[in-house]
Amino acid sequence: MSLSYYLVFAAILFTIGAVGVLVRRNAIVVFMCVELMLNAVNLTLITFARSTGTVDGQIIALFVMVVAAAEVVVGLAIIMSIYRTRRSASIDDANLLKY
Amino acid sequence: MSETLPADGLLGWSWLLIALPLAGAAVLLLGGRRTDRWGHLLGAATVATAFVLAVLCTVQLAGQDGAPADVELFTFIATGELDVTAGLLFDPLSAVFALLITGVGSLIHVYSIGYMAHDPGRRRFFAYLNLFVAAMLLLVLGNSFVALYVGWEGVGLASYLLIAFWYTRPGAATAAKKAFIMNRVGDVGLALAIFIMFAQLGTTSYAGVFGTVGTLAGGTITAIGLLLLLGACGKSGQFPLQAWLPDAMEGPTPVSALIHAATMVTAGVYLIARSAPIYDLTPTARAVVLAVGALTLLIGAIAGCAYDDIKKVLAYSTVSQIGYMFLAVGLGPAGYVAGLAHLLAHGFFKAGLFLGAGSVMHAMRDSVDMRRFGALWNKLPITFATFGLGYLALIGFPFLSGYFTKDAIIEAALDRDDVWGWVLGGVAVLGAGLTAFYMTRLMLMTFFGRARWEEGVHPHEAPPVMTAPMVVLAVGSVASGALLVSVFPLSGWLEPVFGEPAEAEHVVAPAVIGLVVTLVMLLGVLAAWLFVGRREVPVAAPVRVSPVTRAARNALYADAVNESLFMRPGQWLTRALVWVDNRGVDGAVNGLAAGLGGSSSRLGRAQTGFVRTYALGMLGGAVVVAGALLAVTSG
Amino acid sequence: MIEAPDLSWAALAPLLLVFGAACAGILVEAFVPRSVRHPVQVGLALAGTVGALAATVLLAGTREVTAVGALAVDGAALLLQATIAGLGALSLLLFAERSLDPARSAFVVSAAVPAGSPRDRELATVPRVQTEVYPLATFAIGGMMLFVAANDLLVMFVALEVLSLPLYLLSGMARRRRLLSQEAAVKYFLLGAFASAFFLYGLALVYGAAGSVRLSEVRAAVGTDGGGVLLVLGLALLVVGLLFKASVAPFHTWTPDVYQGAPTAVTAFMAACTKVAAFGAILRLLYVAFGTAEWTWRPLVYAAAIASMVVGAVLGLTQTDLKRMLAYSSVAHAGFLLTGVIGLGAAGTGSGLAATMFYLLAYGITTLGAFAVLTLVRDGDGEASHLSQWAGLGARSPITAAVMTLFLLALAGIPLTAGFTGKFAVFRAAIEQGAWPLAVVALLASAVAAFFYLRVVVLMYFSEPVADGPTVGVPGVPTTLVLAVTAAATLALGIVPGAVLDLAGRAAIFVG
Amino acid sequence: MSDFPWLLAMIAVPAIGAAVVAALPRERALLAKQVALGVSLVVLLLAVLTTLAFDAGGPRFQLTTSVPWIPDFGSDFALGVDGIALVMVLLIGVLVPLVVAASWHEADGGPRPVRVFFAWLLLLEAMMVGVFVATDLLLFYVFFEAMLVPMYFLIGSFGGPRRQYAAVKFFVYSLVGGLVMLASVIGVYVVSAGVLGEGTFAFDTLTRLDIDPDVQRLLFLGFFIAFAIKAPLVPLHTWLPDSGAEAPVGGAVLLVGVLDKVGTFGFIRYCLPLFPDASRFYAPFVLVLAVVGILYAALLAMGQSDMKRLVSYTSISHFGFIALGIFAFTTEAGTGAVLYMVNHGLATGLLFLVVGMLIARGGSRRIADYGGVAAKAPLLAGAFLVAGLASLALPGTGSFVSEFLVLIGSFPERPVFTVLATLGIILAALYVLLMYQRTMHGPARGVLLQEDPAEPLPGAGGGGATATATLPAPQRSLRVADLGRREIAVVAPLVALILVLGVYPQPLIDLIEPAVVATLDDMGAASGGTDR
Repeated sequence: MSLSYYLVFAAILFTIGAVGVLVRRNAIVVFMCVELMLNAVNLTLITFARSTGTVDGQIIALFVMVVAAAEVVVGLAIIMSIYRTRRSASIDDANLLKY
Repeated sequence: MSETLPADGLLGWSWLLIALPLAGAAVLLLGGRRTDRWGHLLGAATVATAFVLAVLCTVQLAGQDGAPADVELFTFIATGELDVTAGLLFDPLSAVFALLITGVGSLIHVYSIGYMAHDPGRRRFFAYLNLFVAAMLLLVLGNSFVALYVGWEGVGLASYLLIAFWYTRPGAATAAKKAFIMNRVGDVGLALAIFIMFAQLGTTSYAGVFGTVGTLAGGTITAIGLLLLLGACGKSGQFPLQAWLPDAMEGPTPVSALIHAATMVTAGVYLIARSAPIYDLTPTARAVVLAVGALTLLIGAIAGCAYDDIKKVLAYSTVSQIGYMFLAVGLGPAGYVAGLAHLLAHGFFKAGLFLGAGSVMHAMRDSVDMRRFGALWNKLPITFATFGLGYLALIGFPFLSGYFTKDAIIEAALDRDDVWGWVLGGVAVLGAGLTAFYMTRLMLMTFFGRARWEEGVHPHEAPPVMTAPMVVLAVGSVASGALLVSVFPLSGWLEPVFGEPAEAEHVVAPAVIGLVVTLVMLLGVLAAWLFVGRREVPVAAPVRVSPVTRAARNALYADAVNESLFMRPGQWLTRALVWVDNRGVDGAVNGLAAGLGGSSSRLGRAQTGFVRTYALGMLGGAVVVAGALLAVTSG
Repeated sequence: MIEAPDLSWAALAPLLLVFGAACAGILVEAFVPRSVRHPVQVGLALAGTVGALAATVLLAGTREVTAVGALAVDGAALLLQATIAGLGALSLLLFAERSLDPARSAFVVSAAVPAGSPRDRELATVPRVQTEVYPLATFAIGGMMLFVAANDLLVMFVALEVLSLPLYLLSGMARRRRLLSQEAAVKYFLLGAFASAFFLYGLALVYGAAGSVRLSEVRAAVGTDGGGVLLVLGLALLVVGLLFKASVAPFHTWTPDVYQGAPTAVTAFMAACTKVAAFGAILRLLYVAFGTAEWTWRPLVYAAAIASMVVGAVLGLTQTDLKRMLAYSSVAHAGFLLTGVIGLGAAGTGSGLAATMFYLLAYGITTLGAFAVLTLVRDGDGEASHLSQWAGLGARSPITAAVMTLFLLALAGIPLTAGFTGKFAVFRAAIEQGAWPLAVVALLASAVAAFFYLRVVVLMYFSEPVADGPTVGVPGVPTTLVLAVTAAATLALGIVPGAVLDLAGRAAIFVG
Repeated sequence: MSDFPWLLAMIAVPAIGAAVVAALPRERALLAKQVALGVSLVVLLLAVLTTLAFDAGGPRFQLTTSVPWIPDFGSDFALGVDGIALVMVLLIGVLVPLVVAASWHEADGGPRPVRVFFAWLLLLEAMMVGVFVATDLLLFYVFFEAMLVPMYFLIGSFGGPRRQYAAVKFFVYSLVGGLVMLASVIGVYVVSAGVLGEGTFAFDTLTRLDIDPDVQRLLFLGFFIAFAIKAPLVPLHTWLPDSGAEAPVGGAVLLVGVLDKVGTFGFIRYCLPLFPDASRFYAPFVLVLAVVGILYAALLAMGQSDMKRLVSYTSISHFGFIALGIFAFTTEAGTGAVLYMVNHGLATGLLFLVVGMLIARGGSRRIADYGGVAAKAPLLAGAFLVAGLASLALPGTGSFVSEFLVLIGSFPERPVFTVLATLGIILAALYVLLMYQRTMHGPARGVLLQEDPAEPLPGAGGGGATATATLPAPQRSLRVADLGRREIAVVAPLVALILVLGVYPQPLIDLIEPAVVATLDDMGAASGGTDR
């Protein structure tokens, strides 16, 4: 079975993530959608590692996970702080800065 | 035109003619109040000295039997092919004018000492008067058209300053402006003529231009001639630019006498006479000169019949008389001398008349309304006598100056021996009749009849410092004609300039002409006596008058025409343009700025502050970028 | 059995110094008593950055690819690293300013405390300072320096994150107007993560097409024909990620909000250093990896440049907040920088690289200075950044106004300031490459932009002072130092730029 | 003598002077004024000495100094003067001290420190000298743009009520032009790099490369637009009336008298020799703008009710004459145009100064607020008249010579345009005499009848406002006093110069002509005026 399925699947995941970012209000969920996009990339990387027969892809995937973890830490910290202030995780409420 | 000699002897100093009055003006203007006490004396002295010098120069000129002297002074403008040297040309023609200007000028300076005695601005007055004399001498002595142009506008300035001498009177200020503007219109013509000369001949000096003008195409020469004529009309108050001259009477009377009767207004005649070599080559331009002269002659005479303002009447008389001179010089070689003779004679009697009018006003508390004069002949005997002689000279009373010079012109006109000759001659004769009419009317209203003075007016004769010049001028008006025509013939003197006077066989015998003209003149006098002298002169001008009179009173609607044709449209245009500039041109600029601001705030709306909007924008951007790249690479 | 990669430690010295300082900073947080923490942290961070600066100077002329080809240490990388280190050090000085804010620091004591809560209100006044910002900033600086030297998409990605994550946090740490600060942090974080996802996906596609993420090998795969859909798509997504960091329209939307919300010192840091890093990466990516097929992306950059200049200039016109206005100005300048990028000929020839690097330096210095002036003008609630508050400043404190005017004129590109030299350089490069229409648009855009810089000057000098105007704080040593250096440099680069231009010219080399 | 760096000195002295003045303590206002006056007089002296050191018969550019400036751009700090630049420098040298003296009380009592005004004035002088003596295109451009800043602050800080609007308009307008020009400057550089291999900004070198005509047309436009904005040609002129009206009188004098001349200077120094083909190609178009400008601006001048706006419009009309002379491509017209720049500087300078003095007395810029002033202040009226007559180019004033040269030189090449332009002299007489009559002649009106001078008039101009504020109490009481000693000292030299140049202009012509001939040779035009 062809690898392109994986690529297409990954692309679909990525798109879902992207759309999620656009449509969801809850900061946490939005952030999870970003994570989904990252993981779609991981899948792509693994697939390509397979197809090109190199290990770089898998190594990169590992890097990505580490970075993603770091991102989660930072991200949640920020989101928490604003949540505690505003008592709401809706990113649409954070709308003081505009125009 | 005979070859010029290097100026030696006194002629080498002829630049002093201009320098002296100029220095006088400078001293008086810069000296300020310190010079108030003796300023007028200095002013008169400089001009008198200039006169003496002019006489001496003329004598020397006569000594070298009229061979013109060229006085190179310094390089004025020299660049590229243009080379204008500031220099003077002292030849019989300019000599005549120099004598007239300085002679009449010094008389009028003397007169003014008395006339302006009580005016706080007397020093300023003499400064301006000196300035005028200097400019006028430059005009007639310059050796190139550029020098002439400089003097030309110089006298314009002096005239402006003197007309507006009593500048607190709105009338005077406006009249001065009007005079300057209408002169400028003429100056444009003069300037363009000079441009053509340079473009075609590469020079602007008299010698250069007259030497080579023959090589030009007829059309070009005609163009030059017509443009020069435009200039002449502006300066000499000829149709269509005559309207400023009567208004110029707002100036002090000596000014009217010197500038607006004797000298400046005749500059146009000088220009045409000076440019004889050009006009000789272009019959067309000459024809136009004739037409202008004839037309103005009538306009002036007709308007002169209707005014009650003594100075205005004299002014229109001047317009009309200069019309005679134009007519004369328009006739070409045959008429130059006649025209100039009339110019000189006119210089004497018209100046005299104005000074007389001044003395009358002096007596009548500066009133100029002839309807409030009358019966002054025994109150102002000297004025009456001198004025009377001037009057007789002007209307061409036999064997006084006007008689000779005017007849000469009519002769010359008839000598053309064609239908136009008869027309012009007829017009001239008719003019003579009208002249007689309005001048007689003036005499009657001023000196005879019942005294119609405003109460509290006690006429008294002017002081000798004023009457003396009047006497001299009166003598001149009586004698000059005979002198110039027979005793000391002008034609001979001007021969170096205009060449041998062609000995034309007369179509009509001069005696006959003299007789006819005299008869017509007597008719005019008679008419005047019938209309004015016989009956009582109403103190207020009658309102219900014939259309002819009304037209004459409005100087044939010259001002109305100017206003409706130029002034009002100009004002509308200006107002319209101001609007265009603010709303249109500037509006476009500000509009652009406003547009940017507007689009800025509109674009700013896109910056909603919602993360998800931004993300959408980024996604859209990403799609576009990817799409674009794919498009570029695939196609 | 894995053999250890060969590392040329010398070439890595700048990076090692900075990262070392950063890690040490964390230890300091843990072990050094609070009383002395601040000076130690500041000293440490400055030592790291200034040391890095010195190291790059010593390394000048090096041209090598090291760390198994992951890093390219060449003229461009060193010059940009030096720029980043220098500007970073100046920004750290702004961080360290203690005499302007009555509470001795512009940073919140404890970001965890909810804004507006009683505890927060009590903390807002205590003169405790919070020192985590220094290691964070140092990490960001390290990430940026790594970013411009990355010869490998993976390293580039890691560097991107290393420089971004601390910035996300820093922008949320304002002591005053915390709500704005937090909002800025959230927006920056979410959008940044979103953008890096794009970058990463692009990386994956490139890897799939080229079989490697090493720029040299990518170049080989690209060839001159663009090398197929995958590579092109990959390039597109990578570029998106980078343009986001460089705040190029249409990926600029975060910039105004974050610049306005973040603590001014942090904004200055972002505006100056992030730009440099992002453009360093863009240049390297486009010319080392995709330089052989420049025809593919040139139109794109062309369009992006115009969009940025127009959006930045036009939107800047109606801004009423100085920080926001400077944000749009930074968008516009991103456009001008892209003009310089266009100015690079095929495979990095031409004066474009040097011009762009010079412009980065000039812009960094100028904008840093401008933001530094901003920190001086304060009212009860932190910086008085609203335009109306600046009315008549010229009368009240002429020096401040004069310095600000200098920076504004430089940003507007008036001759005898660094801004003009930079503009001239990039436009020359662009026109040399035949892109004169772009140059003309750029010039008109800068004319429009000049209009809003002038508005500030007009306010400061030509309008009468407002009644309850802001106070102009007396800056402490650090800010004074920053202002002096930036002002002097702005003038020097305008009047006698010869030496620096020459340096940039010699440094304009890519290896790898 | 000529190895002394005269030109550099003329830039450095005022620049340093500006720094010194700016550094003086606020309360030493009088000292600031004295220093400024001294410095400007030193510059005048330098300018005169430079003229003596200049050999009219010698090579085109003299007293040259050149040091490498930005090697990377191929640009040198190269200075040098030809006759054209020299007369402009002389003009600057003459005008600035007079402006300083005339503006003695300009900034007194105002909200802004006096020293700032004079510091900007001196800095402006340095920039203006630089712009004329630069022989390196980039250096010229740098001065060209930098020059805006001092003028911007002079207008904005010390101007009339609408000064903010005027200042920004002035700056942005000029900046747009300048930036468009920058594109062309770089374009020229790139072209030169293409031809010579090594790009350069050296004027001499640039004039020698022959650029492809199509490229020329593009590059020409860049330069032309910038210069056409500077020396306002219709329709790019609308900034000048605002700036001229709102600027402090001294600033207005330098703005119209010198700063705008950079535009016409640019035409003849850069447009013609660098882009000969394009110049010829666009000449008809430029001449149309010039002639339209002459008539259009003159008519507008008549329609103005604000004296300073009126004078600004007259200048726009005069700039039309200058452009006409330059784009007629004849020695006579070109020389006349350059001479015109000088004479217009003196004449309009005087006009602005006198109008300023009148406004300082009346406190209003509106013509309608005056009338019959001549009776109260004969000297003022006299100076006003001289200025006006010079502005309408009456023979005897310098303006006549230049206007005459421009017209007579243009006529052989462009008769139609010249005839139309000549009509302008009628309009000139109209707008000058109308203003003179309304303000000076007639019965006392407006401010002369004002009982209490303290209370400001309706529509009182800022220049006037500050000035009336500055008049010491005794002077105030009689509102329209005649010229004081200081004012006479300002007016007299200008009047003298105008008259002298009207009678004996040849020395200046001898300075200017060689440079003009060289320019026309550079563009291979018929330098002989007419080809008969």
